[in-house]
Amino acid sequence: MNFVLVLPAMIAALALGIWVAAILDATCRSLVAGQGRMSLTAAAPLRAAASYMSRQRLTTEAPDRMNWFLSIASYLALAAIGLAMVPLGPNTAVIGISTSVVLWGACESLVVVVVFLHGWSPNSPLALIGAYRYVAIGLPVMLLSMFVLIAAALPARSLDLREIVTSQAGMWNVLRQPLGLPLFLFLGLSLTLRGPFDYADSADLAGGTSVEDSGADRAGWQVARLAMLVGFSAMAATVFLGGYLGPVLPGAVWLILKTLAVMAVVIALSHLLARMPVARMLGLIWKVLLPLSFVDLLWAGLAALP
Amino acid sequence: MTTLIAIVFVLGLSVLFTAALRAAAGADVAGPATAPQQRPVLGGSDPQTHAWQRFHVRYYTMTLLFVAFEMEMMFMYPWAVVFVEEGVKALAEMGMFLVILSVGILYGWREGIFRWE
Amino acid sequence: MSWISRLATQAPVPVFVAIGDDAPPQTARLALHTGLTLVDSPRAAAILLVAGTIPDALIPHLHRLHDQFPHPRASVLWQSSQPDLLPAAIVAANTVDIVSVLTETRDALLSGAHKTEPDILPDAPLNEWRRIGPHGQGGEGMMGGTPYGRPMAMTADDMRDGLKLDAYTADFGPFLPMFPPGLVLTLTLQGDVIQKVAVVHPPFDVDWNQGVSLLRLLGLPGLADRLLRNGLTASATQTRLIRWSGARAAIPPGLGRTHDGSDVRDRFDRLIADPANPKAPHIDGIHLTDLLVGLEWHEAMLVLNSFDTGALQRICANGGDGDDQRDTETIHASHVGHGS
Amino acid sequence: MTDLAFYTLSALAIWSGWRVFRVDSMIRATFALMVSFIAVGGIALLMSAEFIGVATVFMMAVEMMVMALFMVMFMMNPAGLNPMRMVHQYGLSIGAGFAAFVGLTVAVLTTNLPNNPLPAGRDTLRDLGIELLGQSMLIFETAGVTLLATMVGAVVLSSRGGRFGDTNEGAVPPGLHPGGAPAGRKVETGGGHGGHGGHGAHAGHDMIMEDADVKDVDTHQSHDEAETDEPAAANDEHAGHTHHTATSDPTSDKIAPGDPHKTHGTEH
Repeated sequence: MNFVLVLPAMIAALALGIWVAAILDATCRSLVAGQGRMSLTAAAPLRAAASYMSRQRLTTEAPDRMNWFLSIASYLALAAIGLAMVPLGPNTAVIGISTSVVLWGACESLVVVVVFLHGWSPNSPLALIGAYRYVAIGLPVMLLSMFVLIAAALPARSLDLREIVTSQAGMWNVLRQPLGLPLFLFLGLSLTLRGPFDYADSADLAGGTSVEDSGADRAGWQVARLAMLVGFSAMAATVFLGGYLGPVLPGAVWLILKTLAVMAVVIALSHLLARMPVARMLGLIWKVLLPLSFVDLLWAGLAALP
Repeated sequence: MTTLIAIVFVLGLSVLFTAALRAAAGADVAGPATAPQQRPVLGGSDPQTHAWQRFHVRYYTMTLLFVAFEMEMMFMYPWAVVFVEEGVKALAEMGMFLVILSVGILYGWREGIFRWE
Repeated sequence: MSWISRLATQAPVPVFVAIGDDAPPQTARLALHTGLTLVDSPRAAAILLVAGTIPDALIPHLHRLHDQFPHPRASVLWQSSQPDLLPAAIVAANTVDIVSVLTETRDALLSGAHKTEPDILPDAPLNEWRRIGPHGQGGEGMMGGTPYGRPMAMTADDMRDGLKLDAYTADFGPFLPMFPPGLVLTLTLQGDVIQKVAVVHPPFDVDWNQGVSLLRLLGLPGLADRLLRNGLTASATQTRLIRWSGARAAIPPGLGRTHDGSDVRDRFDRLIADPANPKAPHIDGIHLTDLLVGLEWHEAMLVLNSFDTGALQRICANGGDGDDQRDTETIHASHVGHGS
Repeated sequence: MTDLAFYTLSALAIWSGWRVFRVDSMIRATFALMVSFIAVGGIALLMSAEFIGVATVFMMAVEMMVMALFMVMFMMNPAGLNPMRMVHQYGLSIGAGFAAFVGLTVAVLTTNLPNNPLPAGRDTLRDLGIELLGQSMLIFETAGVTLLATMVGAVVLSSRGGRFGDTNEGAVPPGLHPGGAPAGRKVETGGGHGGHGGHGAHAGHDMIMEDADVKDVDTHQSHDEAETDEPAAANDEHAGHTHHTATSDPTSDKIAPGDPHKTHGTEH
């Protein structure tokens, strides 16, 4: 389809996704908190953003102003690029590249860079600790995602997300490679700085890399985090839940439904799972999760053999 | 080519959006931060030195192992494309490759590099 | 009043709470109010709520905290006996509904009816740096001088892996959300590992729900709110949710062990299972350095928040003055073995 | 259009490469280099090398991240708070730069560059895969072994806590029988550590030296301590268990801050 038509649709979907993600997040938190149904209105995320925007944007004493700005803008851009690679139908994606799985990997690694830069730029101790700690977890978690994405590419015989979706016509990858989606969800938690993998913006650092953000910067960073959640959920829905495939309803509707389902799971996990100290998590990733991703690849390989 | 255009376009939009947020925010309270406002957040205390420092990374050995491992994973992408065609041969070959590299991880594990040193 | 401000008046009020001595007992429960958002950083807040009395020693800290808020900002003193603590603050008695005071203040701020509070401290850097040095940044050479008002950190020994990199020494607290209220520590960090600890100000003896703060530190703010709401009665759902969250497994075993063998995990278990009767850990003769030195930041915060404020006060008293050099050295050595 | 994209990306690559040497902050320098590589990856995309182009971005983002960690860790004034020059030895570097430029230009201009455009729709990635599993299989597996050697080397050089304890506390393997002499190879005394030839009794001491070889700083410091520590070590029957660390040994305080050994170990 036409690039000029798909791009505005994608941007609209991203904006809508951010808004839904904010509402889901607040709902999930109040459910976990046992608050029952909060009087959540549709305008709540907008109001929260306006509340940030109504205040002054502060800087610190000798900040790296350029990287402070670029880290926020690039985080949002990486989320949008991830979403742009998701096929909306056969041969319809804003970014239609034959190696989209590798491009998504490049986005993951750049996320580590921008989160690091976001913590580095303010020249503030708590933000700096958050930045370094995130790198320790963000890097090895990427290995998990590389393994599960390569496993998903095996039956498709291609690194193209469009082919990966087509290869799931018979059976979705979530059933064919049952370890893949859970491992990929860990990556999602890490990319979006949420819950058990929130080593950058955590409560023990009073907000970590975003501790110095105020006003527009804080609004921008939170929007980018939610945008990344949308991009990641769409990616997970495409790789493991068959993307736009589905009976009766049009493909785009199926894709949106599946994206929302993945998003809800990620948000629920982030409120229900505890975060361990970083050293413990580092050991867990290398000693438990990485061998599991080996198993996933082997499983997928044996299943894909004719 | 279209990929590049799309990426540049999305990047440009994101930069514009972030810049627009900054331009729109705090319209009622414009003005640069004063010296007391600029102090880093430490809950009311004031540090003596800058936070930027020769930061003691506690996991640097892990990053070296990671870079080597990640380099190897790059070979797996083309391998994945021809896996089904080549069948058992591809499985055996990559299995061998991965086993060799797992030795590296096991060695690192034994030497305790996945700890916070 | 722009449309952004109009929209912002409908959002929950972002409040940063500075907890003082004798803070009203309802302070902790403000987190449950849907009309408020208790934020972690003054950068995210519009209103500084000072609950209780701030001792004289901490008033400079409160002034520095006050000045870190972005404009438009206001401060509210709640049940305070010091009406001149902050020059432009609104004073609220304990009897009034504090939430409505906060909401009205925020609305007045946004509409311009209440003027934003000016800085208390003079607009001058820590050290004068402008037009000093070869580049006018106040520094000299590679590491010398005070570029942009502060010197740079210098190298020092490290206890874990012996690499001599920069040691960052600073006071932390007393108004940090992850610190027990009132506690000010001078910490020397290498990376995120604590090398040295000295107590500047002990915590206040306020009612402080450590179970809630531990859950927050473990990344479970929703469950923390649930625990806060249920108070001392542990419901079955709550216990089940906390068990499934893996909070217990997330705490490293043996962390923050006292002489009677109780570690953070044990104390957490007791706080969750039977919040009404927390058993006091045996803390005689244990120093804060014993507990914190050699720990990574997150672990150290878990240890600090696993004690009730009374116990922590006594630990701070233990580690106050009788902390001679030899003593710390041996402790360092034992922690090196434990930590690596 | 493609030409325009090519020149823009090339200009970006060159400009950001130049910025690497002009900025004060190690972080900015590192990530300016990353931008340069990303631009090169974009050029590869223009040439239909979709895998190589994207993989370049992927790898370089990760590698520059790791490089940034090390740059900040070991460089003085890592954030460039005091402006400084990234370039040293101007004459030599200008000469080297000029020679490299001339050499590469000559090489490019004189080479008979191949001119066989890729047929449209050709799956280069598949070709690469077939090549890896076919003719280049041995090279591929050798790469695996080489990377293993890299990993082991990196761990040996930088890891401190090993199986047998801390490196700078003289990690020695346990004895073959309880309380016996350490198992494993006995190190010849003397060699590079002048002045230690005659002290055969200090077997444990020499084991320390072996491990200390791993790190420059340890070599120098243990060396110094060994000189000052001689009588104590001689009286100590458990020489193998003495703690010759820079942090716990009180004698290390005797080394003045300006000691060349120390600065040598920490500043680079």
